[in-house]
Amino acid sequence: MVDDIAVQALSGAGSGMVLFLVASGLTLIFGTLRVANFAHGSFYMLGAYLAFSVTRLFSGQPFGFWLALLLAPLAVALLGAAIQRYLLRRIAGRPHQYQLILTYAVTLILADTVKLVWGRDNHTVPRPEGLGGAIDVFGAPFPAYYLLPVGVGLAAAAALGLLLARTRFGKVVRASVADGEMLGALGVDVPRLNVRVFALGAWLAGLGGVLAAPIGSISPGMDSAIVIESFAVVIIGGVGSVAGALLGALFTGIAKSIGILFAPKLAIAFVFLALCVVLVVRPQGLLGRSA
Amino acid sequence: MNAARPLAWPLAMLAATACLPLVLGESRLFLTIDFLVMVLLAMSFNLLLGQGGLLSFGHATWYGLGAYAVAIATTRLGWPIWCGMLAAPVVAGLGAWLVGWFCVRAVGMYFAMLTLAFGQLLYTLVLGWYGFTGGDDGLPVRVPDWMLPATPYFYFCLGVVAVCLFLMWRIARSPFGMALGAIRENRQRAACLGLNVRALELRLFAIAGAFAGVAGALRAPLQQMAFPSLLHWSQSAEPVLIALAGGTGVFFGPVAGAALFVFTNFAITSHFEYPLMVFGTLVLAIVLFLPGGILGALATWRVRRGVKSTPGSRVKWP
Amino acid sequence: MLSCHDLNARYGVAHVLFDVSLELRAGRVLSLLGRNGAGKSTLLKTLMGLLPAHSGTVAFEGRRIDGLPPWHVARLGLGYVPEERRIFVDLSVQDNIEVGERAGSPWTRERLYGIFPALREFRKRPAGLLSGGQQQMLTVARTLAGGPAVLLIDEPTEGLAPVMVQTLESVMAQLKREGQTMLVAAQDLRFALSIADDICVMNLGRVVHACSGDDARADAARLRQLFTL
Amino acid sequence: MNETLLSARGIVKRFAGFCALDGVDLDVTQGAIHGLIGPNGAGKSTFINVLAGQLRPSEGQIRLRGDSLVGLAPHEVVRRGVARSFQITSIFPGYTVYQNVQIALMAHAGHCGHWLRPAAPTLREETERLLETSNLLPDRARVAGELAAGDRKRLEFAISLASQPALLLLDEPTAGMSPSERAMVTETILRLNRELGMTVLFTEHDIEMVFGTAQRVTVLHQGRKLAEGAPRAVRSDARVQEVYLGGEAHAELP
Amino acid sequence: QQPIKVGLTTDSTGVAAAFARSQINGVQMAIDELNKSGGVLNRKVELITRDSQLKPDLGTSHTRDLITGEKVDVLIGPAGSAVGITVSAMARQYRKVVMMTIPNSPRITTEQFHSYVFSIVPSGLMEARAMAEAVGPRFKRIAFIGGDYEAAHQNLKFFRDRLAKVHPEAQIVAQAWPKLGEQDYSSYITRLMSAKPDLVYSYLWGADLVGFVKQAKPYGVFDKSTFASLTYLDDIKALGADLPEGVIGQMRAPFFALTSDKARKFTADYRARFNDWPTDWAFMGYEGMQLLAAGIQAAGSTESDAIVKALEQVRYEGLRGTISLRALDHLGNVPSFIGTTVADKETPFRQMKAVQRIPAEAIWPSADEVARLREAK
Ligand SMILES: Nc1ncnc2c1ncn2[C@@H]1O[C@H](COP(=O)(O)OP(=O)(O)OP(=O)(O)O)[C@@H](O)[C@H]1O
Ligand SMILES: Nc1ncnc2c1ncn2[C@@H]1O[C@H](COP(=O)(O)OP(=O)(O)OP(=O)(O)O)[C@@H](O)[C@H]1O
Ligand SMILES: [Mg+2]
Ligand SMILES: [Mg+2]
Repeated sequence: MVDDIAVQALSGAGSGMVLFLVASGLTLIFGTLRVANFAHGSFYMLGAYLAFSVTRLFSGQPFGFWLALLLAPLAVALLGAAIQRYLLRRIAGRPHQYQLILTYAVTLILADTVKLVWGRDNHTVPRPEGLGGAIDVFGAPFPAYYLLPVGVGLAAAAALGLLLARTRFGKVVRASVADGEMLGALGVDVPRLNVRVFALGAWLAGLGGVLAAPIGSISPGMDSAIVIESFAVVIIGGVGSVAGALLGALFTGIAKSIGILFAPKLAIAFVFLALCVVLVVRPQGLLGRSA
Repeated sequence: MNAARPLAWPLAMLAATACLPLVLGESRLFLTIDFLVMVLLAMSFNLLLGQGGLLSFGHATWYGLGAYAVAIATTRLGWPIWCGMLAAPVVAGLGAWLVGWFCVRAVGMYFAMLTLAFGQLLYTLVLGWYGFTGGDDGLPVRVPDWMLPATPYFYFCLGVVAVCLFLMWRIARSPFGMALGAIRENRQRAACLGLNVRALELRLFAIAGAFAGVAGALRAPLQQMAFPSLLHWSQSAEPVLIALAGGTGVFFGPVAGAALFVFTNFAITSHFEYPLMVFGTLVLAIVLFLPGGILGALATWRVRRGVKSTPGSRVKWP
Repeated sequence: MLSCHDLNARYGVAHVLFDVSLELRAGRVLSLLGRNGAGKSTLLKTLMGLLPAHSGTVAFEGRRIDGLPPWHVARLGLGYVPEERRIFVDLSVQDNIEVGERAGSPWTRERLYGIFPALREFRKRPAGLLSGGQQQMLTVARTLAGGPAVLLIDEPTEGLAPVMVQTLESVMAQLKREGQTMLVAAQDLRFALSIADDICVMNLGRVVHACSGDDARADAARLRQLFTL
Repeated sequence: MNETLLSARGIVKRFAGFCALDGVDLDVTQGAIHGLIGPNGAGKSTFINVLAGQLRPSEGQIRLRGDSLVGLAPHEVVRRGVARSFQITSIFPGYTVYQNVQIALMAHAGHCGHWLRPAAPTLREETERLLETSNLLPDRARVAGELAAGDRKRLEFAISLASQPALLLLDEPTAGMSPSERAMVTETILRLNRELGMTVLFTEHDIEMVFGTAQRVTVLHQGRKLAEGAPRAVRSDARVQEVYLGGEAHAELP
Repeated sequence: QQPIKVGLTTDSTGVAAAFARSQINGVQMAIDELNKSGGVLNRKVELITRDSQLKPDLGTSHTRDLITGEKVDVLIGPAGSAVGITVSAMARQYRKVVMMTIPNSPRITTEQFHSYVFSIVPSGLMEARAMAEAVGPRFKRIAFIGGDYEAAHQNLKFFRDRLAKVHPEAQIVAQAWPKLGEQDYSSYITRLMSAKPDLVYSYLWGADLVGFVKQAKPYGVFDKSTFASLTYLDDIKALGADLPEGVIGQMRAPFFALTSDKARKFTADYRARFNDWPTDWAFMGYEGMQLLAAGIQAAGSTESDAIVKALEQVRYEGLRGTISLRALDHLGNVPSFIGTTVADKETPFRQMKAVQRIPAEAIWPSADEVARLREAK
């Protein structure tokens, strides 16, 4: 039983990490630009679809997936930058619900674009060579591939944390959370900063998408499922807190997979249950600051 | 102040709508009923957002509960449909009151996500309780014969929606509505005036939930079924979209939004192979080019021409 | 050095500045006086580009800067200390200053801490937790850190304890001695007079009186009268 | 007249390891105008926040006419007769000046539960009277968020008065005002105190205003009470001069 | 002469989008063939499609508009089951014949049956029994995984009932109910495998099945046990070589196993026209349309009650064999196909060998059962 729990926890951590990558980008955009970016799920989906195209283009080549890992998030980041620059910037001063609606509209458009380009069928991306099999954990098989998202996720968490806490870029980003206009009056090109932050957030979502691609299937509906879960994770962790997103993603991932052992009926709504419990006890999220 | 004046336009619209059965065919009339139901749902949502500054992502929960109240009353309990219709706002309002008790403890996006989460939990419950709710295959609604043809049901809906809208209008202009506006504007200050912020918000949440329940009750006989999808978060996104497209700062804004949503979405899904792309582009255009929504843009335009604006209509992100 | 000509500004439909012209010469301190709602803050915001000029021009060192975004204006050498304390609440005091820093500024962090010892003491604390007066000091320090050629200060002494007012006054006096060009909006007549090379009085969005500091000091009674208009 | 209206005992407020208030005792006498001064960061606003229920004290007891206020929510504190204004002006920016005052009056009169009766005619006379007393009548139709800083402050003051509090807490009521307005606010405070017997506890950095208005002055420093007494005595206190007044400039008597 | 209008409300948006696409293709092919051979009752046939986006309320509006606005003569079914039920309700209200070609909720032909609804899809009940017949006798420890929705729960119930008859010693040793659209199955897989099953039986499809199969591989699901599942062609195609050989698959109309001339011709035509392999949905859409046409032809009019009478009599030589619709519940006597996956050089995806054709008569509900199910509501 204890072994079961350990293995479940480990696989929960694996999927939690993909969720974390997406949620960290979301929390960054949300916390910094105050944009509840609904299109974040679409970025994730695009990352996955682009990974599909790149690996297919180089099918048979061992480096196909790794190339996708490099290129697809960059492409998604560019798209994010364009959306920020040409759409969101135009409505910057308006109540934030409008930004939510705008990104929702982008989601709709991207959803059909994906169907137009890649069709309505499901697709799959093969796992990269060497990571297709299983490794032995506590005497039970564990998919080797999961080590990749876990590793990348932890690295991204550490890098983001350092970036925000230590670098000037990070400090400027946090300053713009408090008062973007004032930051501009201090000589910081805030519009450009916003584009960069948005692109970084989109890049993380794209990365999550690429890493998720070999796990399951790539399908037109994969955007909305992840975006709601990531919003939940962001809120559980506390808006704007990368560490909170990590905690929230791992918490929901692990709790869900262990929960399946004991209360399988609840698994379907586990993220929401966790959200309710956390917010009722701590209305500002696990690591959020109270208003 | 003449109370009739601000209602002149809405009354004229109401009268015009009442004449529609004379000119519209059955199909269009049904579509107009869809529109009326959406108006009620979106208006009840905007009571929360426009008046109280409460952005709920789970508003469809109460809509769905209203529909299920009718379905359960008629199918499971064998009651006549009007009992179900009367029960709907009570059930939805009570549900909203219970859930709201937890939700009003959080603010802003936290509140929004909490409503979404509770909504999804109730959705899961409805989805999973096959024996009682029929699960994802839905629960039939026993509809009396007079409700089936378009015209009588249209007038029934028009009457109910008009009464509800009038009540909402009164609420928005009451001291209660004004207090909620004050909370929306400045929560901390409102508390320091002696307003019990949470209690007032909770009351508004329950009232809005009850109105959404009425909308759900009107919806159920239309498709003769209640479905879990009525409670799903994607259904909750619709009133948000409608209210914002129409203009949250204007009391009747959601009416314009609902017209856009129901009629154009119907047309788009009838004629385009990639409807989401068309609809998304349309929404994008509205957001970019009509700040404040359709009616909001109209109001701004009138201000530009020197007509006085209504104060207190600005909506702040909570 | 910095001048504006026939400047008009509006908030939405409300017309607030009417044909304001003034000139600030290098190395001098201009005190902008005026009662509540006279438009002092609005003028500073318009100069800074935070509020678009409706008509009229703003020029800095011979170059037109109206229409430029605030960050661009700031990089050209205008520093702005706002009326409300708009510190970055989540950042530590030190990080607030760091965000304002720009290469080539004569104001090192040490030098700033020397003037505002309280900031040194709390440099690790999130700035949002400072008291009002501490925050006010931080805003001045943060703007100075960018080494602006012209400093626009909006009511610097508001909400400060007398000791702090004295400190701030001596800082500004020191800045003045070092040749810092400044535009100071103030309601505090005594303070404004003590520091000004030039005086400009605003009322209802218009410049109603302009004179040199010496004239004003000589005829303080007239100024007082204008001021309570 | 000498009865104690509010008594705070041993108030301690700690923020994550930092002690903003460190055992403050304060009595406010019924009918008094009580000034609270101290250097920036002394804990004045924190103290006001604790009294008004915005913050919960880490330790200590607050009694209003003997009833404990500790643990009450802000709206409950107001209902017991303690109103406040904020250091950073806090009004309803989207409402007109008239509506700002009206909602404050309605909140006090308990009308805010009525949800089907029109608000517009409610308490019209009272609203206009209060606008009149605060000199806001000419601005009544303006949207409050568009007022200049000083006018906003005045509006905030009017809002605080709406509940006819037994004890009014004012956090820097005249900051950012021109001398004439400052005089007006001072005058209003004195009149309220004189005519209605309203008790006022206020913080302020304008020395003339403090020593000209207050009947009793308490000086806070680093979260502790440094001095307390009649204005004249406090003003000549050497420690107060050192940490707050700074040098000789302000110490001379008027 | 007025054309005969056929209304198709389907779900081109959402998880069933791919199904809807091939359904439309299949229906359209039938219509084109009919029109080429002179139409029905000498009238052209015209198709009007609508997208209900998998939303029952939108489906209702569209169906209602098709009937009252476009004045269609007959309806052909949607994709999703929930929308199917509302479409059926509209058909009842307006007395229009509707042919279901994708939704297979047993409710459509039992509880919510009315005389205007027809179905040529093996119902959920039939498929569950077919699976029990085919695999039941060979396995003892069976682990079940299905999406957490009613069809899957019903499937397990019906499967169990039949299993008890064909192999009383067999037992369901573990169950897992991931939500529809679940991305991550690892926790469910470890849970299933810890019960040491010799058969893992899934009622997953679409993206869910694809995700499950990919994730199940490293856990040795296909080595340590046999895997049986619904395997729609869409999913077989998506999985490609990721679908192991030796999986027991259940299909509704596998083109590689339908070898009659008619079926081969359909496959060839479809490939030529759409550059794709015809899925189960294309077959059934085609047959559904042909059946409707046959009904109208036999009735000699587009009057609904006449069509109903005619359809109850029609014997249509279809792609899956001869189809007739029994009067009892208007269910077509359509078989279920169960085979084992193998690699095939002809296609980039798996095909199936030894495909068993389980006839409707062996698995559909008896008149008694239907009566009982209708009572149960
Ligand atoms: N955001 C705004 N929207 C509309 N009008 C505004 C806004 N801010 C200020 N005003 C108006 O502009 C005028 C000038 O205001 P401003 O703040 O510039 O005055 P000020 O001289 O700085 O006064 P104070 O000394 O009180 O700060 C005032 O009449 C005020 O009502
Ligand atoms: N929420 C908080 N968390 C941590 N520290 C706080 C918090 N609020 C205030 N402080 C600290 O408590 C001390 C007292 O602050 P307070 O605002 O009460 O000062 P004040 O006397 O009102 O000063 P001023 O005259 O400048 O307004 C300050 O050092 C401040 O940094
Ligand atoms: Mg000002
Ligand atoms: Mg203070």
